[in-house]
Amino acid sequence: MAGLTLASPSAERGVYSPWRETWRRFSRHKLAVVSLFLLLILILAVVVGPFIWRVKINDIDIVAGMQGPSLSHPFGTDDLGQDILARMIYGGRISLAVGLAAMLVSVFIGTLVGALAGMSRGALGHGLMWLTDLFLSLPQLPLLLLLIYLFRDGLKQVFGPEGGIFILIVLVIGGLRWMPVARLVRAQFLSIREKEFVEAARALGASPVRQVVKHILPNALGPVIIAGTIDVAAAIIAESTLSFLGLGFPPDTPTWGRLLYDAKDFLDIGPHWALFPGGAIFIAVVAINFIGDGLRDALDARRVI
Amino acid sequence: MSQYVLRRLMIAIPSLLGISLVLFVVLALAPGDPFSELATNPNVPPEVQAALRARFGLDDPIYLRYLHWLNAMLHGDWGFSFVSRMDVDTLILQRLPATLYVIGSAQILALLIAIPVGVYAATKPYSLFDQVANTLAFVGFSLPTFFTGILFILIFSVTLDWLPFVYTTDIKATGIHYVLEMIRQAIMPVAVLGLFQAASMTRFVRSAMLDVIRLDYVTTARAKGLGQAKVIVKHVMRNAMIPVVTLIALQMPAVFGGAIVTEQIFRIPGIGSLLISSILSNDTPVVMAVTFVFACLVVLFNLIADVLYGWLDPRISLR
Amino acid sequence: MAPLLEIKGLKTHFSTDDGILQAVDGIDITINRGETLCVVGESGCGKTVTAMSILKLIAMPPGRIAAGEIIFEGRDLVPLTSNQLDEIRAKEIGFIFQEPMTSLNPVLTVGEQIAESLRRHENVTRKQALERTIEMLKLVQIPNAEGRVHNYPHQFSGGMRQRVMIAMALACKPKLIIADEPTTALDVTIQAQILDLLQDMKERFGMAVMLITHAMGVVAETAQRVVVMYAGKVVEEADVDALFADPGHPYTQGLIRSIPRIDLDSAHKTRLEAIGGSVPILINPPVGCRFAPRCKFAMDVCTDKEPLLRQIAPGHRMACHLGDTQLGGAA
Amino acid sequence: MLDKELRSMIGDVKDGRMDRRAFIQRLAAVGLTAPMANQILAIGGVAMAQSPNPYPPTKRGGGGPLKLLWWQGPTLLNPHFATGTKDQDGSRVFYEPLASWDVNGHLNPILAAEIPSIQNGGLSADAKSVVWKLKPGVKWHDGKPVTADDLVFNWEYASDPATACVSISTYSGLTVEKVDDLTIRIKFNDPTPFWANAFVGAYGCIIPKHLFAEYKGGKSREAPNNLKPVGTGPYKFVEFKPGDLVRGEINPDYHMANRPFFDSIEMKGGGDAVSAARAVIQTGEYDFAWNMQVEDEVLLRLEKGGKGKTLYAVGGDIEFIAVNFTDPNTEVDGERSSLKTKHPILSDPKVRQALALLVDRDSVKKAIYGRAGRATANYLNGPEEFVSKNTKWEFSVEKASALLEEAGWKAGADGVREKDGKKLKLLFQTSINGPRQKTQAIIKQACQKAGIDVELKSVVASVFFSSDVANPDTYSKFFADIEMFQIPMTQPDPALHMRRYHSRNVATKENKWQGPNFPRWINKDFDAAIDAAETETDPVNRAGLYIKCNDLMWQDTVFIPVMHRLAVEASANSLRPALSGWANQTDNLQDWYREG
Repeated sequence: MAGLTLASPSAERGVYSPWRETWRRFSRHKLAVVSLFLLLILILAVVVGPFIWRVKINDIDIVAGMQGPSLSHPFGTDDLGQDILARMIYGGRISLAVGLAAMLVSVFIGTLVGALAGMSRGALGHGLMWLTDLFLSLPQLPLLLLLIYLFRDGLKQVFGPEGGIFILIVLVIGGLRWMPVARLVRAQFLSIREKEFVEAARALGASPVRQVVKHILPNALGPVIIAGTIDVAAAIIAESTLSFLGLGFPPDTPTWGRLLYDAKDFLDIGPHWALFPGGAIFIAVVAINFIGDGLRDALDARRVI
Repeated sequence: MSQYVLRRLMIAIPSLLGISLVLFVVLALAPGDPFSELATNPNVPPEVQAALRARFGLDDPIYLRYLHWLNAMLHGDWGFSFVSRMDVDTLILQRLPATLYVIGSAQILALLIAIPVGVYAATKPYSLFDQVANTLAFVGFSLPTFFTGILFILIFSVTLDWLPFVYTTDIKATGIHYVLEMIRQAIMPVAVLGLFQAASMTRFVRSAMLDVIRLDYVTTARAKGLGQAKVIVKHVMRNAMIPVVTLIALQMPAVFGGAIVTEQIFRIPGIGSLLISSILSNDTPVVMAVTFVFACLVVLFNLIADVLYGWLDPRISLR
Repeated sequence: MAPLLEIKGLKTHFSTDDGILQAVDGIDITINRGETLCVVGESGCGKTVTAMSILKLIAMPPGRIAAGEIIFEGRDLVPLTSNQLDEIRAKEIGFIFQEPMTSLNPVLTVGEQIAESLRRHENVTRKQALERTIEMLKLVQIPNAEGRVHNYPHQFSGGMRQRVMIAMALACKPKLIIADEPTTALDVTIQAQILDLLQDMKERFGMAVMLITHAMGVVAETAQRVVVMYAGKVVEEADVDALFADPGHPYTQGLIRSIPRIDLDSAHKTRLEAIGGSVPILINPPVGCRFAPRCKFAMDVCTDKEPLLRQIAPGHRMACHLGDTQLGGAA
Repeated sequence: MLDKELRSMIGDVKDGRMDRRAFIQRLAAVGLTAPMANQILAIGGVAMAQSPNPYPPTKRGGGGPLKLLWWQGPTLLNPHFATGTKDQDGSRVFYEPLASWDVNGHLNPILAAEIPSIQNGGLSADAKSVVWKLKPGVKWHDGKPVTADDLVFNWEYASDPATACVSISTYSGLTVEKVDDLTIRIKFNDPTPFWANAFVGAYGCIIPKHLFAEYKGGKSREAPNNLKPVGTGPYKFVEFKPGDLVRGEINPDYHMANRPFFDSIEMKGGGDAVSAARAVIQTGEYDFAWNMQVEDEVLLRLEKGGKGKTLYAVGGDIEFIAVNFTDPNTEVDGERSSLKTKHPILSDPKVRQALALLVDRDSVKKAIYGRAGRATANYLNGPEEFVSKNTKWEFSVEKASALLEEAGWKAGADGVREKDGKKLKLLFQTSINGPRQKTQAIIKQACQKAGIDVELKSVVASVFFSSDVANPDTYSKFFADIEMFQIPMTQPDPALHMRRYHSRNVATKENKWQGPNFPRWINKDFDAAIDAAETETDPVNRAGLYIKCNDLMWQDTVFIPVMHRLAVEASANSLRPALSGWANQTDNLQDWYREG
């Protein structure tokens, strides 16, 4: 858009901070706004829920097993008669937390390694890429078995049974998904590093760190955000696949992934048991991805909307 | 170019050695025992389990077992599986066809869906088609494969009874009937896996296309009156596909790794189910062989991806 | 005889979030066969949009041709579909873009990018197309054309690439060449060579050239007739000599005065003259003459009635109330 | 029951005054099972009834393909190396034993001409030697004749420690001599009341000497025929893919008339139990599915509109909760759960009884095992004659809470009981499997109601049952307060099953936690009863001794039995599989047929 003209009659815009500009462009993306709203509702429901819906998560009542949604059990009951809504609320906190935390871990490590590899010209770059290849070929499961076996007791003492496992799962899922992000960031850095405006910054005496933070990283953010949002979905599903294989959280922690896993055999008897957690995962993932889309468009200055 | 490839291969050898060492240590340290089923069987005295562990060298120090494995590997002897006492390479070769057939065709299906949908969605950004394609892509990768797998079985096998859901490698028929039966039994696993992979691929193709479509040389091409289709295919895709091709090359090893969950649900005797059963029964030689081959493929396809990038984009000279 | 290209009342608007941007708001331009017309004006005055609208190269949406006709050899191009327009693109009307660095496809050889329009518009075999391409490259003075035809764009300098663009535009011997600021991205010495080349090509093929520029020096050197544009409208149109000798519109006068002069010794000491302010945003353009806010001779009438193009001398028209006798306005 | 009365009955049967069926009914009334009763008759001089399984088909073959689903596919085909029942099932398709147990506990002769008994001189009165006679004219799949040398070779092959066979204990403590080409004599080192073990059942399958001779001992793994079996079974080997597929085709000159019924057999591996049940009961794609560890509710639902049904066979498998008598949380010279410590909470019998009262067996049966489980208070649930009638179980939170109050555990502020500063908190571990996780949930809730805080832990099966010394999560290390899993009974005899908990077998660091007595329970009376039963030849006393052992366990609440589990299989409606609670699923494969 053209700059200001003294006499130009269009409204006086005033200086606006980049973040208000980002929000203005972000709000252009209708679906992203709706998704942000949806995600907030989900988070709110999961955090505030237990204070409203007082039912305990493991009240076993065999007679009331496998009942569809009813007034007393809005989401129905599972085969042991436990209330699915209460379990969804309790498990939701963990699933969302695992999803987001694992994504942050993988994006943070990935960006760090990618930036270092991208900026370095010599051995460090090769070394980091070797490390990426190594992690890419590490099989997730035995590593998980090993890590659980090595760290579970230590973490349990410090953070309590559930906290310990939570950190372990987040580190493992996050710690094994950063490689694609690292490779993406490195590719971006290799191309942006050559661009004129970075050379200009260098010419102005900007230190490598400043170049990265101020100039290169904001331009490399687009694909990283996309990879990040895909990672949230992958993390929530990875947690459920861990339950599929029986690893991960202790059996009585009803994360969405475990609910789905327990319900998969009863799909034809009580579809409600699988559909609610499946639906919750779907909504969370779709919301996060649309937000990712919106963010990428908002932050990518070149894209005229 | 070949000089570059040679140099990269030379680097690959030490890196693979390093990776194999780390892999071996991880597997050796992981808890568990291939003879666990003997434990609760009163008929078998505990000494037998201990004798078996000793005979297969499970109690030796780790570095010794690694050196032993390495020099056996160099002689082409991949060791034998503790569980089935069968040579590991025959075991893997036995399962390779099923994996390549099912997982390979799923990957191809994913590409056949992702590229046209991604390209078309990019040519009409924010149109109805674009929104629908985007939402379906989200649906695709937000539902875990074990959920969609079982849903498919319930619909197509149980209620409609169109498709068998147990994958068998020995089909009595021959000729065309054999091919038909092979296709019929692979439809569901390929669909489940293919749609999941197509979903994330579509988003990637679409964003790669969007980056290219608004560049100047695309306007030049249109100014030459070449027609929308030719402009898109010859000029836009030719550039946009470079990052996509590299991504495909990087995903190739996953084809070998198989899909643990899909193979479990549809009983496909692929590398994935072999890997998971070996891991859960701590059959180290098999797990080591599979993961090492996987590591070699990762390094190899990294090289292929870089070479492809250099070959497709003339600006990059492979020094 | 009828003009080669006649643009009547062209309006090209862009829908943006803040409203409709009327980049081109009623343009009348005509080009005769074999004539070199220069369209001049500050950046943002809509000259590139006008050029792009002729061949519908603007992205639609968000852009669209709201009104007007573009008559080329008696045929109106506006209602044509993109496919129909393809018959004219490059065959009848060639286009040379401003930014040689980014206007060539990086992954295709230079030869291929020229040959493909030849193959598209003339039924020539691959071999003939290649020969014609090498011939064109020689024509635009690219050394060792036979060898370099297989090179990629990144192996050429800026000037060389612009020569390739020219070869590409002329390949099918179009009747009209639209050159959108062909030399802006190049340094001065190369600029002169490119303009000479264009001139030679024009004489050789007898084609018309619509040269878009913001440099008055380029106008003086190449144009036969000049159209001055400001804020989406044509403010003055005249033969080049008449324009430089007796510029009518205050904006044209300002442009001419801002040319650095080395031939006048008085120029050494004085500061270069510039026109204050900048081009207005065309979301909701001001009523009346759009140059009024920056015009020294602005009168009241200028801000309430829009001046229309009127003949002030044979072949010399201008849109300004200044000296408009009907108004009887004061000086 | 008085020995005298029993002996007179045996006499009546022998003289034909009382028929066999009446004798078995009388004994069953007194608690003696059919298999044991038969052996009594055999020892008592009466030949085992040779009633073969019902088999109406009148000609061999023509039954089309038999398609089986083993969701854990066989991984090797040498019976002597079989690490799990799945491997035995795979081998049994091609190899055969001398005899196998059938559905109602009779010894069903297969390669043997007849079942040894006192009458036909096969059995010695002092139960120290047995003579087996081979059926004449039996040939291996490659045409070579089966001789006594093969039997002797199998004994040498299995008992040689270098071969590291799984069947080593079946052939230890005895010697096998060749009497003539078709007869062998087994000499037991000491009297063995349960003589029908060597050459019988899954562990008794015989491999051909002429193919395995040079691979005895250290080189046993290299034998090519490990993967290409040549046996005497009803089907000949066609193809084997470990963990995925075993294929066989009809053996045209099989040694039993009119058998086998099917032309080919396919055993497909992989997947999970529920989808195997679906493939047999709902879509009918397969004829038989093995080991249906699936919630009964799911099976009931599948059977409604299905093409198949579930079959149950009563054995002796017991799913139980074991109590740790030592303290898993304090380390004494490098060993947790060491004998030198006493469990701070569970060493008080009242607490253990309270815990037993909190196991809601009805809910577990209704929600999970259904028809595949029977609530029981006994650790020993089979064979019949060894099942004690003097134990009972009860589920009552009130009684449990009262007991805990008596034991000094007062209810704390947060609902969890405490005693002199210590919270009543238990770590409950088990292996990873759907039904077990649900059982844990049911028990945890009941405990919460009674003020006990239970933390659940589930361990990957290969880790839980591993004997890897460095691994802390094995059941034998028992680094938890209570643990739950199942111990199968592979023989219709309690000796092996009960011997484990003798105090000399306690799992300690010295024996690398190999000792099978993982609850670390020491009871002198129990030890005495076990030692006596080892050599007791009189079946009635022997039964009484084992019942006493079971009752001692119940009184001391060493185990809280949860479910006496039956073997569950899924079968097509038209298939007639010959199953037995005392044998693996394919032990009587030759008698399978299809009807209608």
